[in-house]
Amino acid sequence: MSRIGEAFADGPAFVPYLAVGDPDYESSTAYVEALAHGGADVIELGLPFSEPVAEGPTIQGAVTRALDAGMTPGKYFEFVEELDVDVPLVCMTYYNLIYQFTTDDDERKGPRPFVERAAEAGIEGFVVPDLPAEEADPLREACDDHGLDLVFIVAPTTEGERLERIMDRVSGYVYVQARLGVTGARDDVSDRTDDALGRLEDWDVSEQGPEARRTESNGVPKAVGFGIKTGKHAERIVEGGADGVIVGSALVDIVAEGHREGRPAEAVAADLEAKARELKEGAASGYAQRVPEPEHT
Amino acid sequence: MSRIGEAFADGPAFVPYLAVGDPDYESSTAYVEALAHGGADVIELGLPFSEPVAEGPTIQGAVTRALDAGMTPGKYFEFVEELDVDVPLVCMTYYNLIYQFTTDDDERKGPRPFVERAAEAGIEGFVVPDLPAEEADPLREACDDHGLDLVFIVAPTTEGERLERIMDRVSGYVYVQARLGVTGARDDVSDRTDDALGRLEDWDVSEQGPEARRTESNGVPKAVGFGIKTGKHAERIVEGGADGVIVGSALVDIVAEGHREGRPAEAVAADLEAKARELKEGAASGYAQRVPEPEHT
Amino acid sequence: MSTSKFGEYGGQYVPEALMPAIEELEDAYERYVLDNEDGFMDEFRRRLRDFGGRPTPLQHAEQLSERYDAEVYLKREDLLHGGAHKLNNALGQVLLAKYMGKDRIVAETGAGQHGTATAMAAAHLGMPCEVYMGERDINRQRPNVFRMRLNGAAVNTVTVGRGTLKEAINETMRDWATNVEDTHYVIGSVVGPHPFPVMVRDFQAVISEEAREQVRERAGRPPDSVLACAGGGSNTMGAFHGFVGDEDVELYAVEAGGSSLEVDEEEGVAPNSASLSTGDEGVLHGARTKLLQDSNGQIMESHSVSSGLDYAGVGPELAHLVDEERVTPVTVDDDRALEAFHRLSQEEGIIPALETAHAFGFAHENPEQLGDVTVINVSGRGDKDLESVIEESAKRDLSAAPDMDVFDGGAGL
Amino acid sequence: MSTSKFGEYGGQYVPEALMPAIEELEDAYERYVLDNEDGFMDEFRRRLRDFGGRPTPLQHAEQLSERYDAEVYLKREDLLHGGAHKLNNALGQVLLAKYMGKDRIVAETGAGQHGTATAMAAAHLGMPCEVYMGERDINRQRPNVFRMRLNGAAVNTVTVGRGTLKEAINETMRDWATNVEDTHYVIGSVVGPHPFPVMVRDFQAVISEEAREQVRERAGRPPDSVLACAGGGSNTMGAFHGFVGDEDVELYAVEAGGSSLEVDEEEGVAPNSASLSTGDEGVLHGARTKLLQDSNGQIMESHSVSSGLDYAGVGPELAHLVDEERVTPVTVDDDRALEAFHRLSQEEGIIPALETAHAFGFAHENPEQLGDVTVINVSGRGDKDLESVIEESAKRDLSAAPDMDVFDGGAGL
Ligand SMILES: Cc1ncc(COP(=O)(O)O)c(C=O)c1O
Ligand SMILES: Cc1ncc(COP(=O)(O)O)c(C=O)c1O
Repeated sequence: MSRIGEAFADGPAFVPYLAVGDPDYESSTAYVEALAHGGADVIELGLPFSEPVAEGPTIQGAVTRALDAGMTPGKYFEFVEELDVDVPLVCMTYYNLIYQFTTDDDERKGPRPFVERAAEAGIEGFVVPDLPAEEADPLREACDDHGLDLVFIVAPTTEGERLERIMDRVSGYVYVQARLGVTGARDDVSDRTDDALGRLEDWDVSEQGPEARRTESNGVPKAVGFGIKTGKHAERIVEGGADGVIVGSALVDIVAEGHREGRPAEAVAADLEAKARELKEGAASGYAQRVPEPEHT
Repeated sequence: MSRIGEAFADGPAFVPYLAVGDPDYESSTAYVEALAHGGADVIELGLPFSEPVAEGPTIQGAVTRALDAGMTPGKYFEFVEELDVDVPLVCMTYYNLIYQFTTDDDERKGPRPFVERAAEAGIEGFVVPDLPAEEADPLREACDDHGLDLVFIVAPTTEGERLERIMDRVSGYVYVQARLGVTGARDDVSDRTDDALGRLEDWDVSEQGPEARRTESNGVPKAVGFGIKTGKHAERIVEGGADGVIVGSALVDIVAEGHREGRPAEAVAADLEAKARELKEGAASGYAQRVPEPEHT
Repeated sequence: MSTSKFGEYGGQYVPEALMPAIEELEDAYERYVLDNEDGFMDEFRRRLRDFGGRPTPLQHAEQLSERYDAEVYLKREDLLHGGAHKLNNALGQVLLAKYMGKDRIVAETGAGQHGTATAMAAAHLGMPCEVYMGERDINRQRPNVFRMRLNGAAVNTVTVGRGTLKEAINETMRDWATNVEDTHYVIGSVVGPHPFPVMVRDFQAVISEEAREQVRERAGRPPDSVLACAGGGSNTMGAFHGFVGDEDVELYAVEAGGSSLEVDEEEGVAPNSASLSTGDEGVLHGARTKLLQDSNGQIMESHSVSSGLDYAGVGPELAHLVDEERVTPVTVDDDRALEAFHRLSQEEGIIPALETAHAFGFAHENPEQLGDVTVINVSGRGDKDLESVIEESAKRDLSAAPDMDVFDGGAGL
Repeated sequence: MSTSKFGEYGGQYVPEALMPAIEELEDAYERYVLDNEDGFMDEFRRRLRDFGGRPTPLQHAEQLSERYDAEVYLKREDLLHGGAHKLNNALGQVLLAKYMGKDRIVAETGAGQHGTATAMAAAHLGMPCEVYMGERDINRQRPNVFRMRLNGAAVNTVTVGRGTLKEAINETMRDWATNVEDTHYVIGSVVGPHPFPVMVRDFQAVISEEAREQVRERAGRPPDSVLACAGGGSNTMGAFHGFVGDEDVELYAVEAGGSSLEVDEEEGVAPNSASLSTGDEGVLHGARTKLLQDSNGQIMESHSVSSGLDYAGVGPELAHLVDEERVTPVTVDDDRALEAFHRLSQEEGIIPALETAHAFGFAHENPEQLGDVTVINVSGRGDKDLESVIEESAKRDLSAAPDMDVFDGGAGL
């Protein structure tokens, strides 16, 4: 089992997201480290792409700030290398940046040079919102060759054959999209989260379909994201069956507010750490309340 | 021979034009009388129509001022009745006003009520710029019945059959349009005046064609208009063979300027009289210089 | 000679200086248009097809048909090059001017549609062109002013009077009288001295020729009614001409009711353009016809929210057909026209000219008069009217208008 | 299943939430469009004819033919309802959405032509419609904003980035991802994930189907060349598709050269929209294709004086045809496009869209490449561009522009 898989092993995982370089390189380092201190089990590090089609206004803002401050794939990897955290790191970005990346040694377009460099820098997995299962084989293969996980998103609309196709290829965790739409913190928890978890659960227990990764990992954990804002949300979602919670916009909001108000990075970092703690604890409390499920092999 | 015809009998006639009611009823009376004092042989009295398509900006301005001051066909006839001048008066207006005019006694549309009322008021002839020979028979007949003249315009473009058609119907004088276009004072005399006079002369001497009015009046006099501004112009035109000169815009300019500058009506009237004298004298001097023509019966 | 009169209407009431040109035009009309000399009509039809985009479709209007419980067909003159039926006439006349050896074109315009059509035709045929347009209309129809200029035409502003079509016609006649020898006046509607009314009608008759065939094909029968808005009446005559002989087809000429059918004699203003419905016989711009005039015969200032209908006269043939009770004149006021504009835009996806909207206003108010099958002539598209419509709609409380706030405020709007 | 790739271009690079909708669309495309299930294509063609005004003419351009010593034919898509080729696609997709049981339409727009076409089609077919448009484009193409609103569509301003087409597409994808279950995204060009590129091409292919027949009829032979401007490439693919198999016909895709073909990596700006000529393979908006991007893969801000070409990507099929050397990509810069705009307006009486003007700019600069017979696709009319053209022309010293003073000063102008 990968380090990412292990992060889900004992109790629900808290998976925060931040855009790297938002609002600048140094602050961003402090913020990511604060999340680790606050209890992050896995961290999704966004590599900003100019066309973030899957993101709502909050993360679009983060991406713009990071790009304006000069973030590039090269700097991103340096950032990862310099980070002082001990949790598995997932690179979240759009496919064109992966596809375009070349090094002096390797000028072929395609995902390999990027994956190699990411592995070298210490990245352990990927989430690529504009790369559906249908187009993912080259990246999946490169990841396999370097022992990296490739996380896929399962949307509220994902069903049947499509779900199978994804579950065949996913590793690390399944990113369960709690609602339709784009990223962004909400004040409520979507009803569709329960549906999605239900669907995944059915799928998990079913015996049919290719066994590849799934049997090997004994069921890929399910982390729920899109719209989670508070400890209460996290609690409800984990109580509803999630193996982890992914939180992005609620954290980026703190960064954005700090930036807008010109607050010192340490103060913002402290807020982030506190927020992380709230979310982590919410998840734990949800887990505690969970009706024990029959284990499945 | 009509009074209008007689006005051309001894020497060239000076035929001034003013819009009645410009800029108001009383001033207008003074102005017309001033023209008579200045030597007018015939006076064209414009009855303002809202769509003066044959007029340039100067006379359009006069028409607008007169209409704004409340001039109507009814007031026009009162004006004519009250005028204290001893020259024949020609009503110059557009056909719709003639066509629409009705009286309590006579509510039929068509030219008769208008012609009757005009004759009663002391008008002795008509010029109707938008009534070509082709449409003129009803008016011509009404005029005949009341012993009034109907003047037609001959344009630089009028030739051949058209010229005959006009000469067949014209009485009083032929209005020779000196140039193409609309009314308005000019700084030069059009070359086309001579052409037009030449054409008319040919026609005059020719023996062919219907003899109706022409033989009766022993040749209708030719008065030239459109653009005449100075005594010099009048001189050249009469020297060139015209039996009279028609002057409108150059006189209206004096009225307009007086109105613009708020000068007293008497002062303006004095200027008009002086201008009339200049034009009348120009015409006389042109006649004196004229190579004597062979007379025709 | 072609006859110059329709009953007592029509004729040639113009300054003598123009008469020779009008006789020359009469001759050219008879030879080229009536007798297809030198293949004039063939060339005209070919250019109408290739340059103009004819035939225009006859479209079944689904939402309106349902709403009015009648089969409503739209004759889509809005799809003609330039955006209105006006090109049929402008192209015909500019081509005729070329055949006549003229080398300059003048035209008047109200809505700017005839001006743009003439400017386009003149550019297409390589003829210098000047267009007279009233100042008020210039402000109401700016896009058309730009279009004329871009097509290389000079646009001359007419500032006298209220600055609408009537004054523009006066001014164009003055230009023509000055330059008559080398210039042809491309008059914009079935008005003016003979032969303009018949000639313009003949050029526009292609509308009803096509529509008559198309409606038979589509509905399998003749229509019960044909509706067209009437300003000068060119699109009306174009839409009606082919049906005049079909006695069972009701022909509705929809005039601009403006703000009221009452007349202010004192001010010399008729706040409408309903010369067929409320006008009186008289002589204007070369023809005897029905006019908006005061009791003395002075022409009234007309009014309509649509520049293209804003005229105190109407074509003599149309006046005659009304007297003969072959054509029924009706009116639609500014408010109902604006509502019809919005309704057609939203329900059929066709933004009509404000002129055209009057015809739809009548259909909406009188669905029972349409019969089972009706043809409504979409005389033009509304691109030229966008700003006017927004402004005029904002002044009113119209049921059909979209929320106008978005046009004023909002980011970047 | 229809193939989603053109060589290495194409594919389906979209968020998972959209994939089921895309699969559903693929299925609908195959059944309705390819197999004419339920008579979809018959209804589509009928509506294109009656509502849209098809067929559009192929016009022989007399002045240009003489000038370039070649028979120049113009395919007149500017006469299509709405004023551009865009309706072919918009009507097809909105109708398809109806067949699919969707009850809401979203679309992006650059020049506003696709937005207006979609708004018109949606009104015509009774579908609620929202259109996303960049703030900058809203200011460049105001008349089209008004038109969309009048047709009852909501226009949503996109303020991120430079506020042009790229950002509008991003935002529409976000809306679609949110409302995918009841909403169809009517994409405006041959871009996006499969099946959009093939489907949009098939809807637009009517242009070349007609033109191919028409030019044979008119010229008695196939053309030597076909020219079309390329933004996303829908009018290009529409104009080329029927000719791709005719190997002797040269196909020129004319891109916007903007102010320069040089790129400012530092600023992230490519002052042109020449993705075929200067772009690099990458993934954007659902497809692998040629893009304007920096060395890291960030998409550049493109630039063109014409909003409708102002896009950093291009359709994957077109990219493939360029790699195969079947299509020749060429560029025309802002200045030459503006000059061509004025030239066509003045000499042929057709005011083209600024997009379209690029194709004429190429013909003017390279008459020797046209061969003896050429077809130029007039993708749209320029009514939407009047203000931009006046503004942009005033900044430059253009040989072909009319004197612009009249637009500023002068009575009432
Ligand atoms: C679209 C449109 N329809 C109708 C008219 C009215 O003109 P007519 O009655 O002469 O057809 C105009 C005149 O400009 C117009 O532009
Ligand atoms: C008139 C016109 N032509 C061309 C284009 C370019 O689009 P495409 O290349 O997708 O046809 C546009 C886009 O808005 C347009 O409006």
